[in-house]
Amino acid sequence: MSTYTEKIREISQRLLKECKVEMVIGFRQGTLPMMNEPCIVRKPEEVERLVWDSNCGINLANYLTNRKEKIGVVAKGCDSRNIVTHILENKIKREQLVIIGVPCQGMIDKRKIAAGVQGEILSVAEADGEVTVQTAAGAQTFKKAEVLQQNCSVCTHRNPVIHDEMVAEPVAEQTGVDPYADVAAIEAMSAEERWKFFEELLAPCIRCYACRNACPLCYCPTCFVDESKPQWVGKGQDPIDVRTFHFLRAYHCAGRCTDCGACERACPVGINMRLLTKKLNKDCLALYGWEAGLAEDKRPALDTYKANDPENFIH
Amino acid sequence: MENPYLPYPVRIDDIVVESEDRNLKTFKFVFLNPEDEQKFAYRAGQFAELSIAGVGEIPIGIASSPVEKGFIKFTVNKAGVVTSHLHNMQVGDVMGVRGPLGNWYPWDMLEGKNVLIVGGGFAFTTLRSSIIYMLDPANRKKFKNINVVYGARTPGMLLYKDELIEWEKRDDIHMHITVDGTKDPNWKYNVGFVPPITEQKAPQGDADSYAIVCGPPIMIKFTQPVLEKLGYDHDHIILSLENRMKCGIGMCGRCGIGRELVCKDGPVFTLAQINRTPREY
Amino acid sequence: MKNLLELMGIEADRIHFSWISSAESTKFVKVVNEITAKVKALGPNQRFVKQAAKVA
Amino acid sequence: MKVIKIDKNQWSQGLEQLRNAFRLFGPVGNGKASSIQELAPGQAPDLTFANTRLSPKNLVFPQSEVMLNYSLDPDDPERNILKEAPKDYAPRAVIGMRPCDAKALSLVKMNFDTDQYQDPYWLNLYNATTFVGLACDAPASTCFCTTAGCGPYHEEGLDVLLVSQKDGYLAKPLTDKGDQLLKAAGWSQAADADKVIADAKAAAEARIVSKVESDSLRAADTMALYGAPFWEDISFACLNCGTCTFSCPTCWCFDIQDEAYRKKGVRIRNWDSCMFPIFTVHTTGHNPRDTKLQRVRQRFMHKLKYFVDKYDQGIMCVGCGRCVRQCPVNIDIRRVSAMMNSMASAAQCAVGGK
Repeated sequence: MSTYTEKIREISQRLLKECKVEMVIGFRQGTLPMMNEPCIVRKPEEVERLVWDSNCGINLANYLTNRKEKIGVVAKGCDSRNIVTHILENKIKREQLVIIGVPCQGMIDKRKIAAGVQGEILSVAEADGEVTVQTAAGAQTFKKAEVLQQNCSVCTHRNPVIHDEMVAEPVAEQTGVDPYADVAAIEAMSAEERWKFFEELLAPCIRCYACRNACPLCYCPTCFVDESKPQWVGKGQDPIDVRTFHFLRAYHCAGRCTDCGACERACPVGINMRLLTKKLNKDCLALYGWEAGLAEDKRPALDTYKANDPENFIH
Repeated sequence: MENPYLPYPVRIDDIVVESEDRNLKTFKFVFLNPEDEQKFAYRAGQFAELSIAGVGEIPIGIASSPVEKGFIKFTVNKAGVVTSHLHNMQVGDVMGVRGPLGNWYPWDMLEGKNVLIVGGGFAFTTLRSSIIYMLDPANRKKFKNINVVYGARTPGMLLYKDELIEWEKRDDIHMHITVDGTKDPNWKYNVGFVPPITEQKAPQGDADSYAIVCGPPIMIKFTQPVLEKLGYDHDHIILSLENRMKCGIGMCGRCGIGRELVCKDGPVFTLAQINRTPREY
Repeated sequence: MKNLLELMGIEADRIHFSWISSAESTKFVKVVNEITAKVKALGPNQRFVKQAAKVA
Repeated sequence: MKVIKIDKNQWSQGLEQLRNAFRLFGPVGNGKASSIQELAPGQAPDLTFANTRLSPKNLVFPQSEVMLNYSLDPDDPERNILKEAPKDYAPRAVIGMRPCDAKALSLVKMNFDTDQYQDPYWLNLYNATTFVGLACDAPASTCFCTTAGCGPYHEEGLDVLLVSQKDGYLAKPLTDKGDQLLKAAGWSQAADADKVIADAKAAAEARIVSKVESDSLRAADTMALYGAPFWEDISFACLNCGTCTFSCPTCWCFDIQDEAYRKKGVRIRNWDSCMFPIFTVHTTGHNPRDTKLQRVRQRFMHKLKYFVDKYDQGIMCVGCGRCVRQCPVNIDIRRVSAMMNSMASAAQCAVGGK
């Protein structure tokens, strides 16, 4: 992975020196294991800050919304799909961007690692498809494939869909994965069980809105949960209000979500709210053959009408 | 332990439409429990939370004056959820008032001084309270010259018109009423924004003079250099700030500007104090 | 939206969509009767209903 | 008050005895995400945790809490009159919270218990609770309590300090309330353990290696820090979620909301966050802290400067490390404080060198 870092620095330095961009948005080394911090680099001599490894799960498209500058942005597959969505939704212009594409092999799920070791994690290193975790008790090694974020493990768009630069040759896309097995399992439950399932899933929610704010799709100037005229949803911890927030937020992402996993990754209490957005992704694919953010010249499924759109939900 | 979040129940006793656009109404409240009036002892410059069950609360400056007994008055601009609801309420309806809250204009410090009042728009409410207080026969001799510059967009937007006319007639207060513009040929007062009228009409500042300024941010911004030019020191310029508030008692945290809380340490600050504080209002 | 509500545990027979022209009075009566029968069979809805905030 | 020794075999028996006088709360191990919850009869607190994922501030400051209630029934003569909601302030005891979280409550108390106003909801719950702390012998690498005016054996805000031993606990009563709790549990075996505790404390403090640098902040110029050039760099990654503020034991901001349900209604308060844009927005739409930079700056300036100046009790942080561990984008208060502090100390050196 360190070759990725070198290449990102090299490209960024060139872009900044040649004044092709005013800034590069990428990641810098975090202060904790498995955490990198999105950052901005404005000067060629500052590119040494930039890093790349399997802890860059935050979606950088989120940091492009409504910016006016010329920007170089580091983008893995899902980031690039959200950049496409941003362009389609007029949140950024294509000509403002120099997209530094990163073929991605998946991001590490820090919760999986934490669950797999005893005690506090002191450091994490990765090499050759293996992740070595150091704790007070000693070192423990995992196969990277086994500790990927769930969305990465079923991802079929690892390579950037648009890019101006590439830091490496494209990687092989995964085949034969079933991205929607988890959703199908819930669909197979009874209504009663499903209600209960989500009740338990959402019970730890503290309404910090990290999921919403980590999501590149959630850029409304005033989110519906924050509206007071009218007030759509109660602001307290009542379980119905919490559920209403998650349900409507997911719905607002219908046909737009790339399952980048930023929401789940950002959640401080480990809620897999992706089960809601993924249901919509699954339906979009099944009903309209649509996956978000794959092409700049295609309008989103929920943005277009076709005579053959499925209408069997109409009584 | 007293519960500072529990409002006193009040009945709406009178509603007066103040402005031609009908967006400003003055509500007169009477306490349901007469003993609550004693507990609500206030000074000119303070505010209170108007509290409507099922809707919410809104901090509003007290427009009545401590020397007026038996009721309290608030002039409310229709803007958000609570104020819009309040504008639809009727005489006789019951709601709550919580307060008095915040500090007041520094009346002890102002004794024996000249007082210049500069007000704009519907921020004139606590200034009305102040003028009534100073003009009270028991208080008037405590202050030297009183000058008032008060402006609104049009004559129809001026608050408390009957009282303005009465004050105009008096010789112990100098009124300088102005409007941004008017088509009324009979308008006999000033025309122009508050800052230039202040520059023309207000007396010079000195060690014995204080200016109290209350109005929209843009008015405050342009009045400040005028007052400096007239010779008012920054610690002789007294401002009343507004910020979004909820608790009104310095606990919920949102109205903070630096270490000061507008609701509890303010809303009244001197310009000298504000200069040392981030301008987050 | 219907699909997502169903996923969250709202019974399928509670949510119905229809397309009825103002001229189709017979269809309107038929659809309304069918829907009310289905919803009545499910009984009063207890989900996504907030009687009072469940908080401290 | 003498240190009491609690043998292992007296532990659960004493806890059950406490239930006659107290509702018991304690850490409940839920994998690694332990939280402080009410303990069911027979359930013992899980005292093997590092620290709970969320701070126990919700014990005295629930995230959502009914303050007032009222009738909206047109036929009710008392309609529209707001009344105090009934509350249960029966004695409660928390068994095994960390000293940092107790110190945090004593900092927060300065906000809710003032000369002019007392917040009855916070104070009634606080006063109804006996706080039994568990000294911290295995701190996390993100713990920096010792430089945040706190420590693994810090006693401030606690009624009893428990020190874990091989064969049970040493319990150091710190207040009358704590003394009474130990008596109520039937724990009375006095022990001469001052040196044992002092040694354990020194060893635990030595294990805290992480630091927050804040020594120059008290004397620093507020407006210079406010106008510092580093805020864009610090705030860039911020998502403006409320994770840091909601997980922080010393954050207390709240919102007040009315909820009406047909013929009745409640006024409730909910935790709020200075990270949220609507926290400060005026009805006119004007927002004094409209940008992410302003909001992030507010959070750190409040914790590390405004609070320091206002109360002269150090920083509004106890070094629990929750915001460091839980921030989704790794904004680290230690790094921010170091930047603010070094700017402040450089400014002081420049003045001193003249």
